[in-house]
Amino acid sequence: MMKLHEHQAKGVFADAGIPTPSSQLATSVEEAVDAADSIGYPVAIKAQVHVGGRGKAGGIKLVEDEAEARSAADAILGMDLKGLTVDSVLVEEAVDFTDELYVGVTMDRSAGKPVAMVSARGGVDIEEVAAEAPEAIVREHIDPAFGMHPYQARQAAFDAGLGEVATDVARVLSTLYDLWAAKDATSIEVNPLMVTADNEIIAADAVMNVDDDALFRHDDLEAMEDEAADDDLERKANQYGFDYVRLSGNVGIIGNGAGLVMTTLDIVDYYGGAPANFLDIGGGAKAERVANALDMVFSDENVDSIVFNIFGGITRGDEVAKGINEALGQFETIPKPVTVRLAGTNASEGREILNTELVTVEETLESAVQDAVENAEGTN
Amino acid sequence: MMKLHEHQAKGVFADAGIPTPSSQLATSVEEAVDAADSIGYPVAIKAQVHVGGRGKAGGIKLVEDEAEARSAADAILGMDLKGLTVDSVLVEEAVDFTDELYVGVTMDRSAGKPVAMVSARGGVDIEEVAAEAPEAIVREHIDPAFGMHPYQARQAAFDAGLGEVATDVARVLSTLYDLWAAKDATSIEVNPLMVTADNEIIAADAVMNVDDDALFRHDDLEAMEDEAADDDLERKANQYGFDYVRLSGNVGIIGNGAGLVMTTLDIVDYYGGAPANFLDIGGGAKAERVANALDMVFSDENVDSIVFNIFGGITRGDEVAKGINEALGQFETIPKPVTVRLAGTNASEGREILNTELVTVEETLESAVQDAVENAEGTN
Amino acid sequence: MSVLVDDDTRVVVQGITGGEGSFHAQQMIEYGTNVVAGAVPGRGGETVHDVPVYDTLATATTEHDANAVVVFVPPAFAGDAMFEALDTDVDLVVSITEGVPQQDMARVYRRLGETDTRLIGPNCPGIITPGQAKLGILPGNIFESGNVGLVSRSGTLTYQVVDNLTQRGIGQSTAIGIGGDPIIGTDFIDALELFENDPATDAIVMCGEIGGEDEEAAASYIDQNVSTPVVGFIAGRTAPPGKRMGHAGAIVSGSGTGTAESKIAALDDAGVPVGDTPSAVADFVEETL
Amino acid sequence: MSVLVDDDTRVVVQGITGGEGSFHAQQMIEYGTNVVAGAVPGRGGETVHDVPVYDTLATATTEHDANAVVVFVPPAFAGDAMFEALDTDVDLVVSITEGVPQQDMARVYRRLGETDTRLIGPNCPGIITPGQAKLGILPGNIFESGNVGLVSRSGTLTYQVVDNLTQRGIGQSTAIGIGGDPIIGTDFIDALELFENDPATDAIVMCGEIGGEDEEAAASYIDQNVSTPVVGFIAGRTAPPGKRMGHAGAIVSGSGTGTAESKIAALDDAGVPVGDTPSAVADFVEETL
Repeated sequence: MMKLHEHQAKGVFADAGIPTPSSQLATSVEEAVDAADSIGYPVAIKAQVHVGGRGKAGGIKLVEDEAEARSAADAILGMDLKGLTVDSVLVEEAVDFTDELYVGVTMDRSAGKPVAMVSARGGVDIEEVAAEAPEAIVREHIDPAFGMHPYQARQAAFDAGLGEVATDVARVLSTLYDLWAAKDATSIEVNPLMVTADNEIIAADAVMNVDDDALFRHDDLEAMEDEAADDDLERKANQYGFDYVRLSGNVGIIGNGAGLVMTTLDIVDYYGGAPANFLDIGGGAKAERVANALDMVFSDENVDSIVFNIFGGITRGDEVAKGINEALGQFETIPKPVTVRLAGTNASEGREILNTELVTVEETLESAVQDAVENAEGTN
Repeated sequence: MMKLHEHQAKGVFADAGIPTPSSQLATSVEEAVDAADSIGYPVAIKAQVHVGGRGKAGGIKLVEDEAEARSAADAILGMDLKGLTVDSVLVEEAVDFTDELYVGVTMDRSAGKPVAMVSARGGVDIEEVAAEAPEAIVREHIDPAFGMHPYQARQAAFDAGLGEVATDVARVLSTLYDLWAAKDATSIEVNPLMVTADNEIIAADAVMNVDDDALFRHDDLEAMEDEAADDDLERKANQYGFDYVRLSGNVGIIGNGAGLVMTTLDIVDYYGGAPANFLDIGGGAKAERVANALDMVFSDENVDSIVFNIFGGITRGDEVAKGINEALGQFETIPKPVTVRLAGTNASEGREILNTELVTVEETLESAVQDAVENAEGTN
Repeated sequence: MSVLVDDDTRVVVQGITGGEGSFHAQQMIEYGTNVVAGAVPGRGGETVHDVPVYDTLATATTEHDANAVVVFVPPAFAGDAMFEALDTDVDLVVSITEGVPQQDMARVYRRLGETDTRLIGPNCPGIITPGQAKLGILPGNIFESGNVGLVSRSGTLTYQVVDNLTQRGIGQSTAIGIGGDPIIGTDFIDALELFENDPATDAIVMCGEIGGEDEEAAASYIDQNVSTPVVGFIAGRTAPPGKRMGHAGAIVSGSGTGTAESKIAALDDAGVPVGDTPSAVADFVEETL
Repeated sequence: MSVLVDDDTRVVVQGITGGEGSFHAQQMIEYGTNVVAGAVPGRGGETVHDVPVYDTLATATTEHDANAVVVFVPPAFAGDAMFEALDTDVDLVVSITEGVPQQDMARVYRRLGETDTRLIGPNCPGIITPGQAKLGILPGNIFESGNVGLVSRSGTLTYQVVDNLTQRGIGQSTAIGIGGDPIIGTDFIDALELFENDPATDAIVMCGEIGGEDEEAAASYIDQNVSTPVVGFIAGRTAPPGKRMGHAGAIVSGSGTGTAESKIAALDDAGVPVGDTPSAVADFVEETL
């Protein structure tokens, strides 16, 4: 799931005709101050990182003059927000509002169809509203065969009690749905959608997440992706074509198949270890992919030991073993201890081939994980 | 139903990526010869009028050199083709072909859904093929909820026996369907779709008819409409917002409601007369609309008498009568005899009001038609 | 007895604040139709002819336990309005609007097939059960309660035929204007089936016109399934091929399908007498009864 | 006995000329699956592994009276391929393809609900009835015929669990990989119902993972409707919220739905023992039988 930054999503929304505040992206304090001066005070200075609750974490500041703008930009740029460094801020016109609404579209996976949502209680985390007062969110399921009918958008807005602004909000919701469908979004939302004293509406924030599997037909969005990636290793995984998630532990995990890799993580935890990552190299086990995967995990400073867990299905275990030997042979020294567990077709043949000078070989998933956990503990 | 000219439809198809021969539109012999020279011989010179069977009627000529181009353009420009004057010709690269195919999309009204059609027997009137060898046309119904799936286009092309060019033809058919849906077409076709010796395909003709009722959302097509209208009176009817069809007789007919006007035509015929037109002024009977309708029919040189048949439903007959009096009062002299028949709500009150110095009043549809038919005969 | 609508029909008018909607809502009310509510976005809380208006059709139908909707909205929005009406699960939707884009209607028709709702129209005058209820724009005063069921693709032609019947003292059980568009919700066969099963209908008048093949299909249906006597009329005998005669659906194709000859021949084959004029239709009905 | 596939299943492979399609068609044939034809546009008339190839799926299924289709086409074309397969009216479609865009799948799922066809997948390893037929990419050699039904959202995890079972001499009636995507054709409940009604299945293993609420729904279904003993496994206990763990469907939402805790608790409440490791799952199955 590719997340667009706020400023990217706002660009997409504005192009589709949704009103947004004037804003400029800035990557330095000077740029931010210049932007604030040209927009006119008060402005909001907003960290562009993919972190929920930016505001509470100090990533959004409202400033009244140049001096405040300078100090806010200085504080936010370079700030660490939940592990991510802030490289850019959006400097944005501060909007006077009387109400904050929520509008969004997402996939309801249990229904197998999209759902549009409207709430008069925007401006706070909508999932909190959903938990506390589910009736405050109006949901309208959309038939993917026909798309969202205009009446559905109106019905959602009127049912949410939006009265005078209902038809304008309905128009925004229709546009959001059209974007959702046209851009292969997985979720899209405006929170808050601000209502001004004279009943103008304006999108004060913008969220848009796009289906990775559909990026092939959206060159424009794919071009935003590099910019949007937040983590060096995740960017690298993208290049290698791995499914990769960084975690906080020190046991590196490589395996084939999402369910099996997740299970390996869980078993690391079960034996008292802490997984450093999820890395699925997918089907097959060509030497190059094995080498790339090891390269990634070796280069993660947090990793102290690695468990390499392959269940050879159609792929034969002896071929996997050759791939591992070849891949590890490319390293002059093995920087971190690697425990390999090979199972499935021709697994015993594979285990015999594996170069035990480079890796430790274990027969079962459980023993391999235990070995890797012990290795990781030993380094501390 | 708005018909695009061949050159207009080809422009739309070419913009969508369908290969078309190089061509230029010409409205004078000199332009046509220049176009032919620049395209290079042989070229086809094709009358741009909305008449089926242009070729057979002499509206299409293949020419080998400048002299032939000049004489062909001279012959075709200004030519009368089934009652329509040829104002422009399309000068087009002549394509060497080995096969002529047919591809099209239309609405199957009895199924309530579009149908895509492919035939290996293009280049002739497809309706003749349908009559003689219906199995030579492959039909694939499209679900309007999902649009045409790519597999359906391929299936139609393979089932039509197109072999090596099937996937290319399928691509053209998919594009035609997308155009059909995006442009609110009622029917769209390429006949012939030529296949060259090296299996290139190229659209040698182009037909596209658009739903009048959907023109409001297609400014680009609406702009082509004036250019495409063939008949002065039909253009005028468009301006006035009347449903109007010109016919070949001399009894002008004005009425309210399509079924009733058609019936009036039929009864004119039943009593030995010949209808000059179909003109439905629609609901209500405001003086201005009545005057416009009379103006149209008076200005038709073929009309010798007029029957004005109104069934007042919700509209009251006395109001209709006032409208007719007012409208006719605007003329200094009534140029052609008008017979009025008023029925329905307050019809008798209406009949009393009608100014019998201007019009003849009849009580029944049959007697009104008989009077008008007699008037028309009297003038001959 | 009657078909589809009667004194118990509870009607919501979509677009009741518009010119057409307001005028005809009043006419319907005056005729005695039970118009329980109107629906117009942004006009919720108002009243029109003492009828309460709601912002959404769902609220209007739910609040008033309505079972029928009449659609009076401009053609560009009529497709949406019909989807909205279908999604309320009322029994009957009558769409008066003329000029609905054909492809919008194809999508509505696709959805219609998945629901239990009956749609009449679009581009139709509506339905009337004389003395009980009318949903649409038919002029109530020309109708008389009686035993002839009438189904027609045309509006004013229907009035003409009804006028001819009423003037001879022949009343109508129910009259249904199914509409002049190429794609419509209720077709001749649906209406014939309803009248065939209605004990109060002793004869049926079917007014067809050029275009399509619905009359031919109806003729074959009558031949197989209808015991009630049917009298026919076909408008457009003099229409040239390739020209749309007012109604979007009234067009003889270049290949000669949809002609009046074909339809009249089919009805003849099914034993249905076809009048040359509306008064000839009334003659046949008179003979039949 | 078995569910869905057996010796009589007649399979067409869509995309049989591609790398994956060709390789796995061969594997299926070697396993004994009755692969009757392939379908690839433009490759009609060829043969692959002695199996005839057709340009269209409709021709392939009709010519060979096939009742199942396996989809091996690239993700960009898989939605179209599934629509094509659904429109042939075969009984079973198994879609192996990983990476089908979610919105394509939502449309397929909408259409699926109108048909009588069962879809397994996409993004799944397929289905196997050991000793009879396999449709998909599961490694046949690790399976043994037996009396345990297995349903799983994951591929290699399934192999791991099956391996643990087989090594203890516990065979399988049928194993169904339902796939790791958010929208899939056959879900846990469908599979549980099939196994519950299969006399040859004496115990069921259900391997779930984080994301969505299908496991919770399945737990409640088991509680109400399943008398066959069920053993559970849930992958992803250590997955952080908001991160997709490989499978498009394996994601815990920011609001905390889709967690392993919730799923394990639901299964516990339904009396389903949940193993901490795959071998613990095999322990529970062994105790059950």
